[in-house]
Order: sequence, then structure tokens, then C-alpha cells
Amino acid sequence: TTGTTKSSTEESTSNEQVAEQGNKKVFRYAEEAEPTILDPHKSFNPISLDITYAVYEGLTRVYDGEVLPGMAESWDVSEDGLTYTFHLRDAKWSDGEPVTAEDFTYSFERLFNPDTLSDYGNFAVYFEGGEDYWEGKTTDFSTVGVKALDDKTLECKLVVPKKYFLNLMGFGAFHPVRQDYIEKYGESYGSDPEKAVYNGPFILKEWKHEESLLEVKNDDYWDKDNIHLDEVQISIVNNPATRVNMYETDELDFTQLTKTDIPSYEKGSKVNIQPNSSIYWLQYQVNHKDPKKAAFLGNKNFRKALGWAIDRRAIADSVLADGSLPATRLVPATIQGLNKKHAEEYSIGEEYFPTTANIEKANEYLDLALQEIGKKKEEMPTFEILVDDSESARLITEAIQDMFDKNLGVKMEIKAVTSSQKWDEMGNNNFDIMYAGFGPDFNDPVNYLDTWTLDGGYNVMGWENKEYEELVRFINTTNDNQARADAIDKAEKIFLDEVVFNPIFFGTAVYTQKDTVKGLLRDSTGMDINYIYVDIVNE
Amino acid sequence: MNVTKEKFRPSTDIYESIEETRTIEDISIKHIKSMILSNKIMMISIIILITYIVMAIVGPFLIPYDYKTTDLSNVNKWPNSEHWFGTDELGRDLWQRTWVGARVSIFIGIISGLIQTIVGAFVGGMSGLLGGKVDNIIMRCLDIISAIPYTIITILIMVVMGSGIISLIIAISITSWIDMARLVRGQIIQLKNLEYIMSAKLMGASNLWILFKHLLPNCIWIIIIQLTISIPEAIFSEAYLSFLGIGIKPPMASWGLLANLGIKHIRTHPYQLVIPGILISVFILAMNILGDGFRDAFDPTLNTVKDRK
Amino acid sequence: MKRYIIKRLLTSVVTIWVLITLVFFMVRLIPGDPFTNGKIKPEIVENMMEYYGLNKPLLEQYKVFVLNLLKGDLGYSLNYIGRTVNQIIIDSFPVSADLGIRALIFAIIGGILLGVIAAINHNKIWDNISVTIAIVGISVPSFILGALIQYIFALKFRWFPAAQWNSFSSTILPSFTLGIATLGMITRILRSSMIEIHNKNYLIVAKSKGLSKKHILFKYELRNAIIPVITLLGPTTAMLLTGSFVVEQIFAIPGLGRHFVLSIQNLDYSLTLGLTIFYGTILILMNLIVDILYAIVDPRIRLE
Amino acid sequence: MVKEKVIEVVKLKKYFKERNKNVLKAVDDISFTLYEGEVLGLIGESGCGKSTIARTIVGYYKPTEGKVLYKGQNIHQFNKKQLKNYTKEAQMIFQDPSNSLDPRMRIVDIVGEGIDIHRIASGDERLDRIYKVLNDVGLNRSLIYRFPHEFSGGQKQRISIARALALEPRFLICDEPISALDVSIRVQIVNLLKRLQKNYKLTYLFITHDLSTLKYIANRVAIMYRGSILEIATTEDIYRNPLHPYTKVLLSSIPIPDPDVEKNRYIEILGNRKFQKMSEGGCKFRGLCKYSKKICFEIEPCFNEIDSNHFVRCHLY
Amino acid sequence: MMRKEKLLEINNLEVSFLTDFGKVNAVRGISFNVSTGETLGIVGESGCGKSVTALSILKLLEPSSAEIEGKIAYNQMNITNFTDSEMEKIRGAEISMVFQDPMSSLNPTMKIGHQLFDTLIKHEKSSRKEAKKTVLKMLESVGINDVETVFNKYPHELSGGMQQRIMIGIALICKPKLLIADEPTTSLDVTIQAQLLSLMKDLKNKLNTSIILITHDLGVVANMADRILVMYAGKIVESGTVEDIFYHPKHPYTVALLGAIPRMDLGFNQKLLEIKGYPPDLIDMKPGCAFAKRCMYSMVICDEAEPLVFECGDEHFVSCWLQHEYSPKIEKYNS
Ligand SMILES: Nc1ncnc2c1ncn2[C@@H]1O[C@H](COP(=O)(O)OP(=O)(O)OP(=O)(O)O)[C@@H](O)[C@H]1O
Ligand SMILES: Nc1ncnc2c1ncn2[C@@H]1O[C@H](COP(=O)(O)OP(=O)(O)OP(=O)(O)O)[C@@H](O)[C@H]1O
Ligand SMILES: [Mg+2]
Ligand SMILES: [Mg+2]
Repeated sequence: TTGTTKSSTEESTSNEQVAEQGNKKVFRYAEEAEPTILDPHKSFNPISLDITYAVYEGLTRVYDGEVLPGMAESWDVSEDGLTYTFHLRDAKWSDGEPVTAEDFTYSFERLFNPDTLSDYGNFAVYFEGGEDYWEGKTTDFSTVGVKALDDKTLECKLVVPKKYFLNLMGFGAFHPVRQDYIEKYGESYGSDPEKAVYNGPFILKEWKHEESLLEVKNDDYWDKDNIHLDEVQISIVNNPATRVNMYETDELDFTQLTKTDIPSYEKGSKVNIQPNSSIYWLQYQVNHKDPKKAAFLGNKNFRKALGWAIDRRAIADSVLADGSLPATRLVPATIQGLNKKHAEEYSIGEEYFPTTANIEKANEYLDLALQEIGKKKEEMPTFEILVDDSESARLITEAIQDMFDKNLGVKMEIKAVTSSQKWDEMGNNNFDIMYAGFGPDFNDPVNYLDTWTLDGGYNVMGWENKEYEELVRFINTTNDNQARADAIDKAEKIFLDEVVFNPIFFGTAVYTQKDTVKGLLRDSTGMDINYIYVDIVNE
Repeated sequence: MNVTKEKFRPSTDIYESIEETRTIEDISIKHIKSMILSNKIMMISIIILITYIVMAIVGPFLIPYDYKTTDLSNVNKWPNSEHWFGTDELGRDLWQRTWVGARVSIFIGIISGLIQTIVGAFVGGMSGLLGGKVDNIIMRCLDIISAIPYTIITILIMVVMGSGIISLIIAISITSWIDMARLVRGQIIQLKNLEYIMSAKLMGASNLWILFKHLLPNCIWIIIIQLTISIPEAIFSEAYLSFLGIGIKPPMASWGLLANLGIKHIRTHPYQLVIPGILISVFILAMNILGDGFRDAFDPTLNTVKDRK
Repeated sequence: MKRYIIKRLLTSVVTIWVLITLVFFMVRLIPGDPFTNGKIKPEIVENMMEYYGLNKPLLEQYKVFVLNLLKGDLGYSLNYIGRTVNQIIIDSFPVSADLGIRALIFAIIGGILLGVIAAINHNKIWDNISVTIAIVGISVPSFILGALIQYIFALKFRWFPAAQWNSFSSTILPSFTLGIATLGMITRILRSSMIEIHNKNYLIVAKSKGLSKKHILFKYELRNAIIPVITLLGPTTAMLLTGSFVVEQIFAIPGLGRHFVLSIQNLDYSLTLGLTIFYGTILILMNLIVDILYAIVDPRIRLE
Repeated sequence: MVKEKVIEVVKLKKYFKERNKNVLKAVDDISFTLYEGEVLGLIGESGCGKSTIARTIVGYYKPTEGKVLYKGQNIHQFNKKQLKNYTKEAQMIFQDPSNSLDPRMRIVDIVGEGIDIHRIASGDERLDRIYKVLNDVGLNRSLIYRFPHEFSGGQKQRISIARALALEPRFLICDEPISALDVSIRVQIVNLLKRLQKNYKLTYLFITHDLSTLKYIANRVAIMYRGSILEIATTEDIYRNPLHPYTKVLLSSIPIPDPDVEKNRYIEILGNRKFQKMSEGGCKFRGLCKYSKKICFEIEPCFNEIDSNHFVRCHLY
Repeated sequence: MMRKEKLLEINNLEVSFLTDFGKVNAVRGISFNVSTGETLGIVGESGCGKSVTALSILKLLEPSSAEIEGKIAYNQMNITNFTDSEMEKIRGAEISMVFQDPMSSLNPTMKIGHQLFDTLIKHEKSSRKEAKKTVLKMLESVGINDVETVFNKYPHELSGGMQQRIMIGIALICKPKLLIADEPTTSLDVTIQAQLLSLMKDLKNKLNTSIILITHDLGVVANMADRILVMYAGKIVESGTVEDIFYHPKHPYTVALLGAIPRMDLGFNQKLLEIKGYPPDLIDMKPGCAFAKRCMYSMVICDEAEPLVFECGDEHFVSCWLQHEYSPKIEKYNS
């Protein structure tokens, strides 16, 4: 379908098409599911985010962990790090209207308005007066610290300094929308290409639901000279094997790969493995209702014994076999630290968890635990591992189940349920051990720490550690970056030491792309497939 | 034979009534037996099926591995002298998993078959026979059951009963009989207007009598066919159920599951699909041939005495 | 006949009503809610529940749902924000139906041919071949078959595009995958059905008239043997028309089938209900057609 | 002596709807009575509704109008118990032997079905009974384990007779029970039925085209034509003194098993059989009747008792 | 008299069915022939193999269960080994058959008209319109009223006799050279029977059609047949012209059969004689005369040897030891 991406062997036949397509540069790839909606305030699944990133632009743009100017040409930050003043450039919406600071205040208002039902509405709490507004205590948005000083100047006032505030301004939820469009389309804003207005490098031109999307270059985009693609064709292809087959048959320029595809691509060394900042773990019911199980699961040494019995290397290399890395800590190596990556600055080795199983040590811990509990191994109940019905989750837990059995003699049963059921069981705090995973929203370690505070998303068991809570609160409010980084390290170590969870591996994205595709970025956070600056180069 | 004059004297042996000298035995069973024994392909199928059952019982004892023990240093190994069917992606022995899985899948097949014949044939038969309002009500109930998304039903079973063999059986039986009921009903609607049904009715036969003595025997072929074609469905739907947590518990194996996991590996380790795939297909083929053989054996108008000789 | 149809249509309305009532309560019994996904804050979930009226008493929700339904409004999808259930069905159904009809045509023509071939060569080699083909069709589930033929015909031979739904050649593999099981079933059932009537007197009479084998087969035997095939085709047609999750997945086809599975996984109540009504209606209509066809095919059958 | 009424058919009508919305009056207002121990022969043109009457009497068809009383009770309103009793006492031999035998049942089970249903006998006793009726109808007992399709037409017919007799019914409807039998077996069966009639006071409704056989078995004969009874009288009266022109034609057309007679005989073929749509009213036979007058086309004749117990529906009398 | 051409020659035809009980010898070596324009009546015991003989002429027996031996020649062609497609040209057009059991012989799902139609279109290649006309005419001539309606009816909507007439119509519609009528008039009343018999006679006179008429109605045979075969237990026991059989029967079975006829012309008190005993079970027949056990005159030899065929007249053959010279002369049956 595209002249420029034809492989050289088919050059002769593709000539006509080149003429027809006028040397258009087209990038074709597949998403694994239909975006739920392309309304920045409501799209929270990664697929919608991929697309909104390309058709909208926030105040800043984050590229490869770096904050670049976006709609804001420049910005000023006050001394105390609480006030940000953004200077907007002369940008246009896709219908020719100028992008104004009012658009942003309107967008922020909509985002923070509880009636919008945005998943990210609670970002409001970062802003002055935002919490009250978000909680509905007031409906007067002028009490919130977001103001348009004039058409092109926007001021944001924060409650506490946020180191990653500028990153956040590039995040999908802070992309602007336009009041007149929202009012016109209401609920269905962003459910069809013409039911939205865009300000990003691309414009959504066509959306065949469940089938494909077509983006074309936005000729009014301020940075259009750096945008090389004329079109992005996105197919919706659910099945991983089908995506690979389509790539093979030259229907796509890029594809994710699964572990079974990797061997066949390795020979051509075209496999790209990109850690994606996700982490997967087993978490334990530290406050079990059943006293029999609570005795074990509540015991730190027991959990440690389990942690030391897992062969993370084997899981990463043999079960996953997709470049995933064994995880012995909470914060992945891809996450930005103070100056370098956080993991480089504060490295944690095998102090808390081993990469390969240490049976001896595991059994030591187990003996210790049994002593403390005062029960014999035979009296140990069988525990249940809750997993969702995905195939990889099942395989991994099956491997772990066997490791526990072989290395420790601890019996586990696997309870596979649908994912909504898993969330429900989790919400009801109804599990012994759960296999779960998490990917961050923005590139900062606190993302990970936040999930394990008392009201953190995954800490449904009610694990509580005063010091940890303190530290996280400090991290979230301080303006002192060095102290903050140290606190992050300290909190992580406390968390690891408490063995609320056993980290298992850090996930990766594995993909391959045509040689003609240049400049494709796989972002470890944010837009997964970042094709904005892609160029198609035919040698 | 010489014709002599003396032979032309009157014979005394006349007006014999038919006190038959030849013994008359009820040969229904014998007939079916000989139909089966004479059908070569059918015999082969029976042998194959027996082999499967025997292998499901003793297969796992033939090599010293375990269906659940993983060996992550030994994953995805092609079949070899140690692992006859190779190993899977967790390094588990596939020979073991195949035969342990056979137990599960054959069990599922039998259960679903039983439910279908007992419930499906009866409900469909009654519905077709009684006709009118009853039929309409029963058939609309079937429509309702089959229109409720199966996933909802299974998840609810899972929620109420938890996983385990009972919920598995319930999940399978709740819908598996519906096609059978429809087919049997369709047949019976056609048959029930025939004169021999009427004549039985006029002789005072009750509905149950007519159903069991006349209608179902005349639909036996469709029962057999539906049975044989629905068994693969049952085997593979078990795999689906186990993904929802209803079926077997991991790390237990079943054919459906093996095929499901194997399909990912067609490019690099095709044996993981091909071996269970062929085993399942041969099993089902044998079942179908057996079914056809039985159909033939139950068909009185099909005379194969000649072939048998 | 007309009266019969009207009567049946009236009962259908009742049936659908029972169906949706059941499903309405059943989906809500499934643990979990449509919004929780691990990242989203519980308060937001609560707000959403309130917005969609999901925290009202069930009976009240039911009342609202039925009232809207009477107006033909199935509501908004909970997952595909901003799209109505009606719109989703209208978008996806044509593709599913297109695929389904192709698969059906393939299955019916192929199934009848193979079934007839098998029946006239009862227990001979051609019978065995047809039966084997049919059984492969039945016993190889579509998730395997689809993947295999995609790999072989799209990847290895490059005869067809690997996936998607845009040209005639792209319809062949999915239609084949979708239709082959039905083809197998038709073959198996038709074969037996024809053998069943093979020795009927009227066929001998037909033979005595000097009619050719083919003529007897298609004009005499087929019609008398077709009832079970019709029975089978009723629900199967409903199923094929509304799409198959597996085939749509493998060939990336934007049909309705995936919604049947995904809407439940996502606990998208309104979409699930909408699809159930849609499927239920088609199913019931198909079964009505089946019953009418019975009476047309075999005039001895009376519609009651 | 008052004879007990076994079956009373009162103003029976059975109409069939045709595809083109026409109504086919297969049985049109027929009444007759059958007394205990009596054989009523029913003859008539092919397609005139004899089988339909028979089927209505056993309850196979629901009448469009009118009723059938068995020992005073309407058979179409029987309760379960009465029905069971009726099905035991009344039996029917179907005109069509092959369709009325279940192709998947062996002869033992077919003949023994009634016995099994009413649980009259089991085991050897059952077998003995089956052997006996088979014997009675001239079938070899070695055939009992065969299936219907392995029999000749006459044998099948005898199986259906045996099946009906196995239950020792009180009332028997025979719809052409002997049409496919050779003369010697025909005689055997006729004698058997006569014996049963004499010994057990069996009542028969005997439908046949074989006028010569009917002569031997029937006490009374009814002549039917296009849904109506034209003449009904004792056998002797009918054969000796037929009144209705149609009866006369019928009797004169019986083939005589004598080549000389037969080959030189003038057989009267009924007028021009070409079908004319007949307007309602008038005599049904008028189109083919050589005596038809004007009145025959206008008024339907009523049933007149000409002689004692000799009724005829004709304007000539 | 001009020597007539032999249209059909059957030589030593044997048909047996293989069953679980053994071999049923339904037809045990019969030979006969039919000349052009001749009507051959076949009478005999119920179950003696008449229908089987008729079916084997047209090769309609299921080869998987029936074993057929012997030679069948039609029109000087040996059709014994004809394949089905070769037979197609003969069936219906040259030889057609009226089946004994009309109710199960009509296709229940096909309109009456179309069942007659079929044959015409196949053999006469006439246009549909023409064919319909012919069909309607045929329906009329077999005595169906209201042909237009019946044309569009299904078999179950017709009475037994009407179905039988349809069967006759089907057989006659292509004006065959040889008509095999297996009890064609059993469910017909005498007036219609007469009409149909005269229809067949017309056909015979106009087109020189040969007819094999299988019937139990000796009146019909007397009316129609030129020659008669009397069969018993799979064999021809006697054959001859109508007069031979009716006036000079030689075989005890024939005699008994004639004695059992109820006759209209003989008044009410004719005693009907049944033949005592039962026909033999056809499985694994022993040698000897099959009728011996029921025969008043049976002799020792009858149980031991198959009777020879004796010629008693021009075309009169009988297969009975009583005709043997050694046989004691019995004062023959009074007729
Ligand atoms: N398929 C079969 N299998 C076994 N025996 C059979 C089969 N068909 C016919 N017979 C036997 O062959 C014999 C001859 O049957 P046939 O139908 O020719 O008799 P028929 O002379 O036509 O008698 P009828 O006058 O009663 O019709 C019968 O005894 C019958 O039992
Ligand atoms: N089920 C039916 N549907 C429609 N019409 C029918 C049905 N059964 C019978 N008829 C019609 O009713 C009339 C009477 O049929 P019936 O079978 O009673 O005749 P019959 O007297 O038994 O004739 P026959 O001596 O030929 O058997 C016929 O014209 C027939 O076409
Ligand atoms: Mg009748
Ligand atoms: Mg016969």
C-alpha cells in the first residue's frame, strides 16, 4: 500500500504505486485493541494514549524521558518550585483557531471536574485549591491555581513542589480540548474523527472502529518541519501471531514480538528489546482473615523463604524468554533518577531477593519462620495464588508453584479468574497470594512507591509501616531533590525488607521494524510506540 | 437320485402345522455383534480407542517424569529418547502431560456425551412429540439458554461453586445438550406423523412408550452423529473453561490446553501442537468411525451380511 | 401459516423479555465492576458508577433499562466511552454478517456435496475420504486452523493477505476457517441422514423410472434427508452471522464476535445486554424460519 | 333381544383444507350404527372417504363436526382411563401395511406391542400369544426376529392383522385387510375373522373393495360415494336386490375368475369420468348416473328406508 | 399363428437374500419368457417371490443384500450385467413397473405432478408445458377427478386407491414396451379397476405392449392374461394359457387355489376351502417339492427329489411328480 516502504525486491511492481501515492511517507503498525475513546480526559488505556499523544499536544512534550517545549514555547518556575508560568506559542487547532491559554484553563477545569469522570482527575490535588474542587466542595474553578494571565500565558500554582511537574504537563490527561467542541459533542467527543479537534503533529482522519485508524500530518503544526511522516496507518489487530504475520507479509512496518517469534528473528538480529518499566510480583496477604494462613503469610521470614526460593533468572530467561529481567527490587532500571537513572544512582543487588534461587537460604528462612510460628511444615495449609486468565500469568505462576514445591515443599494452588474478577477479589482483599503487575504513568520512582502506601492501589491488604508512609509523604512534598532521592532509596529498602511482595521480573517490549523505519522510539513510560518523529528512508 | 416306482406311494407326512423344528433365537445382539466384528475400520477404531484409554491409564508410568515438574533448564526440547514427546515451555514432559491430559479430556467427552444423550434426547424428543404449546415453551427455553452468553454462565458457576470437577461438569452440561435436543426434535417432528407412530398410539401407547420404543430408536443415528461431532467441541471448550478457572487446575493438563499452548509454537516448536493435535484428531476420527459403525449396526435395512463373508 | 407466524412472533417477544431479564441480573452478579482496573482510584470508580446509575437498586436500574429499551435505546457502552451500543452493533454487524454469509455458503455447498458423495459411496473409499475431511473440519478448532492456514497460505505461499477485511482475497481464509466446522457437521449429518433413507421404497421407484443417480440424489433424497441439516443451520446461522471471536481475532476482522467476549470481560453491561438481545432475536428468528422450513420441506409436518 | 350398540357414528363430517383454500369434504354427514357381534362392510369408490371414517373412529383424526360414540361415550372426549380401555378394545388394521410397521422393530415386538403396552403378558406367555396369532394369520414362527422390510407385501399385511388380533380386541376396524393376500390365505383370514366373530361376538367395520369376499363376512353393507353413504342394507339385500344405481354398477363390474365369462363380458365403465366441478346440492352421483333427472341436480335426496333396514339415498325411490 | 417375438427371457433366475438367519431363497431358479404384446399373469402364494422376480428384472434389488443369478435377456440383449447407467435407459422407458405398495412408493415430499413429470422429462425430453399436459391427461385416464388439484397435492393427501392410480400413471406415462404390474389394482374399487384394466388393454392393443401382471385377483387374471404362471415358494409350479390353468389345472396347488376363490356367481353358500398348512420358510430349502407338506397327494418322492417339469399341452407345463408315469393316476379334481 505504500511506495516508500516497499522492499527492494518488489521495486519494479511498486513503481506505479509510488506515482499514485506521490511518494507519501506512511508508517503502518498495529495496536492490539481498539482505543476506548480519543478524549484526552477519558482515555486511560495505553492504546488511546498512544494515539492521543500524536494528535494532541500538551504544554510540554516528553520525548525519551526528556521534557521538550510543546504548546508552551517556554516557561518560568518560581524559586519555591510552586508557581509555573507557561508562555504559549502561536499554535493552531486543526480547524484553524488559535490555541489559547483559555483552552488550557478550560481543559484543566474539565479534567478536574468530578463530573467529567476522568481517571486522572485527582491530579487536581497537586494544584492550589484543586483538592476541594476535585472533591466537589466547591464548583468555582477560579479557586484553583490555574489561570490564564492573557491569551498566551498560563499560570499554574502548586500546593507542594513536584519534581516531575513538567513531565506531567506532557502527559495525556493534560492535553487541551476545546470548549465549543465539548459542548457540541458532549459524551461522544473523541469517539469519531470529526467529533474532535486536534492540535498535535497529526490529525485523526479516519477511524473504522475495531479495524483501523488513519492519521495524517497536521500542516498547521508548529514543528511540522520535524515531522516526516505523511500518514500513519494503525490497524487494530488483537492477536500477536497475526501481527507478526502481517509484518512478514509486508502489511506492517513495525510489530511487537512474542517470545516464540524471537528465535526466528534473532538470526537477522532485528529484535529490539526495550525494557518498559513494568514490574511483576507476587504479593502476600499479610493480614489474612484465616488465622491458620495468617500465621504463615503474616510471618516475614516465611515470605522471605518464598522470595528466596524463586529462580527469577530462570523465569526471565526460560519462561518469558523475551529479554525480561529478573527483578530484585521495586524501581526498574529505566526510571529517571536525580541525574542518571535511579537504579544506577541507588543500586540494589541481591540483598533482598536473589536472582537465582538460593535453596539453602530459603530453607533457613523457612525453618526460622516455622520456629517463630511454632508449627511443623506438615501443618502448613495449601495457599492459593490468584492470577488472571492470561496465558503468561498462568505459565509464570505454574513455574513458581513448582519452585515452591521443589525448593521448599510449600504447596500452592493456582486460582485463575478473569481480570475483572481478579480486580474484584483484590478489591475485597480476598486472596492468599496474588500475582500482579504494574506500569508507571510517568517517569519517576515515586510512581512505584505510591502504590504501596496505605491508600496505594495495590496495598489492599492494609500493610502499614509508619516510616514508609512518612518517607513517601516527604518525597511527595519536598523541593530538595537530593533529599528526595535519598528518601526514595530509603523507602524502597524498607519496603523490600518487609517482604510485602516478591518482585519477579521487569517487563520488556520486544519488537522489530522494517529497516526503512528510522527514528522510532519506544518510550519506557508514556507513549509506548512513539512514531512522531519517524522517517521512512529508502536506501 | 434315482426315481423308482416305490417312491410313488403316498406320504404320511402331511398337513404339518408349523411346529418349527429349527430353534429360533433372538439374534438382535448377535446381529449387532457380528456387524461390529465384521467392520474392519470399526474394529481398528475400537482398538485405537482402547489404546487411548490404556495409555491414559498406564502411559504416565512409562517414563520417570511427572506432568507437573518443571525443568527450566530444559524447555522446549524436541522429542528425544528421554522425553518422547519433547518438553513444553516450562520444561515439563509432554508425554506425561499428553496422557494425563487424555484422562481429563476423555472424561469430559464422556460426561458431555452422557448429558447429551440423556437430557438432550429426552427433552428434544418430548418437545417434538408433544408439540403445540409444550413444544413452543420448551424450545423457547432452549433459545434462552443458548442465547445467554456462555461466558456469563461459566463465570457465575465459577463464582458460586468455585473451581473443581463439579463446576466443570455443570459448566459443560448446561448447554451441551441443546443442539442434541434441537436435532432430535427436528427428527421427531418429521417422524411423529408416520403411520406406525399412529398405530402405536391407537394401541394405547403412552407418550413415553412411543418416545422410547419408536421415536428414539428411529433417531438413534442422529443421536450418534451429534454425539460424535460434539465431543471435540466439549474437549476444546474445556480448555476455554480452564482459562476461566473452571476447568482443571494448573498445572494439570488437558488436550485442549495442550493444543491451546501449542498453537503459539507452530513456527519454532511445531511438535508441541502437532503431537497433541494428531492425537486428538485420531481420537475423534476413531470416535466418528465407531459412531458410523454403530449407526450401521443399528440399521436393519442395511444388510452387510454379504460384506461380512 | 400467517397465524402461526404471528403467534410465534408474539411468543418471541416474551422470550426476549425473559432473556434480557435473566441476563440483566446475571451480568450484574458477576464479581467486579466495569471500571476498576488497578490504576483508577476507588473514588473515581464510585463517581462513574453513580454517573451510569449503577449504584442504584437493581430493580430501579432494571426499570430504567426496560423503559429505554422500549424506546429502542440500548444506552452507552461502558467501555467504549461515548459510543452507543446501537452504534457499535450497526458498525460491526455488517462485517460479521458478510463473513458469516460467505462462511455459510461455503459450508452449505461444501457440506452438501461432501455429504452426498459420502452417502452414495457408503463405506467405500470416497466415503472415508469425505468423512475424514469432515472430521478434520470438526475436530480442528478454529483457533488452531485459523492460525495454521494463515501461516501456510499467507506467510509461506503468499496467496492471500494475512489479515484484515478489505478485498475479496482477504475474505477467503477467514470464511474458510469459520465455515469448515459447519461444513463438517453438515457433511456428517447429511451423510447419515441420506443413508438412513437410502433403502426407502420411493427411491427404488425413482430408480425404476430410469432417473439418473444425480437426479434421484438431488430431487428425491436430499429433500427427504435435509431436515436435520436445516435444524442444525438455524442456530448455526445465528452464530455465524454474529461473528466469531476467534476468527475475528486471528484475521483482525472488525466484526461483532469479539464484543461478545470482550464486553463480558470488561463487564460492559449495556453492550453485553445489547448483544444478547441482538443475538437472541436473530436466534429466535432463525429457529422460526427452521420450523417454517420443516413444513415446507416435508408437507406432512403441520405447523402447530 | 336388544342388540348393544358398539359404535355409533352421528352426523360425522371430516373436511380437509386444501392448499388453494378449497375445502375437501372427505366425509360429509355420515351416520351409522354398529351393533355388537356385527360386521358392517363399507365399500365405495376409491377416495370416497372410507379410510377417513375409519381413522376418525379410532381417533386418528378429529372430526370437523359430529361425533363418534363407543358404547355411548364420545371417543374424542375420553379421559385417560377410558382411552386406555378403548385402545385395548378397539383395534384397527391399516390400509397401508408397510408404513404402519416400525422399520426398526422386529416382528415379535411389533406383534407383541399391544401386549406389552397393556402389560397383558410377559416372557413365555407373551411369546406363546405372539406365536398363536402369527399362526392364525399363516406366518411361520421362524420369522419373528426379522424386520418388516424383509417381508413381502402380503406378509406385512398379515403382520398388521396379527398385531391387531394379539390384543384380543372387541371391536376391529379393518381397512382393506386382505387386499394383498392370495386367495387361499384370504380365505383363511376370513374364516378366522368369522370364527372370532362367532365365538367372541367381535364387531367389525370391514372396509374393502373385494365384494366377493365381503359377501362371506359382512352382515350389513354400506355403499359410499364421495363422502356420503348412498345405500345401507343387509348383505343379502345388497347383493340380491341392489337399489341405488351406483350399487348396481359396482356389483356388475366385479371380475369373474373365469376366462370365458370374463373375456366375453361387457364391462360397464362409468359414464364420462371427466371431472366436473359440481355445484353444491343435488345428488352426488348424478354426473355418472344414467337415470339422472332434473331433480337430481337440484335437491340432495334424503335417506329413505325402502325395505326394513334397507336405506337408500336416491330420487328413484 | 405367427411366432411371436420374445421380448423378455428369463433363464434360471435365482434370488437369495443374505440375512443373519441364513440365506433366504426367495426365487429358486425360474425360467419364463414374455412375447411382444402378450399378457403374462403371475399368481401364487403370498411371499412366494413374485415381487422379487419383478424387481430383479429391473435390477432394483439392493446388491448388498440380494444375490441374483441367472440370465435375463430383454429384446435379445443380455441385461444381466448391465450397469446402473445402462439400465437407466431401459427403466421407465422400455420396461416400467407398478409397485405393489403405493403408499410407501411415492416420494412424500414431492408433488404428485412432479413425480409423473420426472420420467417424461427424462425419457421423452419434452418441454415442461407439454409434459404437464401429458401428465394431466394421464391422471385423467387413471380415473383421477380434479386433476389440476391433484397435480399439486402431496401423496399423504390422497387416499390409498388414488396413490395406487398415481403409481399406475407413473408406469404408463412413457408408454413402455413391457409393463410389470405388481398387484396394480388391490385398493381400487371394481369400477375404477375395470377402467384401468381397459386402459392397459388399450395400451396393449395399440402399442403392442407386453404386460406382466402379478395379482391375487384371479378375476383380473381371467380377464387380462394370455398366459399364467403359478408360483409357489420361489418356483414356477405350473404355467400355461389361461384356459389351461383355469379349466385344466394340473398341479395340486393350482387346484387348491382355484378352489379357494370366492365367487360372486356361485351364490351365498359356496364353501371356501383353505389350503391347510403353511408355506415353507424359505431359508436353506431342502430338496423336494416345497408344496409336499400341504399336498393331499404327496408321495414319498415328493420329499426327496425336486419334481421334474412335465409338458402337458402346447404351452402347458407343470412341475409335479403326479405327472410322472409311475405316479398312481388320481381321479382328478372335480372342475
Ligand atoms: N430383503 C429381504 N430379506 C430377506 N427376505 C426377503 C427380503 N425381501 C423379500 N424377502 C422374502 O422373499 C420372499 C418373497 O418375497 P416377495 O416380495 O417376492 O413375495 P410376493 O410373491 O411378492 O408376495 P406378496 O404377494 O405377499 O407380495 C418372501 O418370503 C420374503 O420374506
Ligand atoms: N391428510 C389428508 N389431507 C388432505 N386430504 C386428505 C387427507 N387424507 C385423505 N384426504 C382426502 O380425502 C378423501 C378421502 O380419502 P380416504 O383415504 O378416506 O379414501 P378411501 O375411501 O379410503 O379411498 P381408498 O379406497 O382409495 O383408500 C380423498 O379425496 C383424499 O384425497
Ligand atoms: Mg382408504
Ligand atoms: Mg409382492
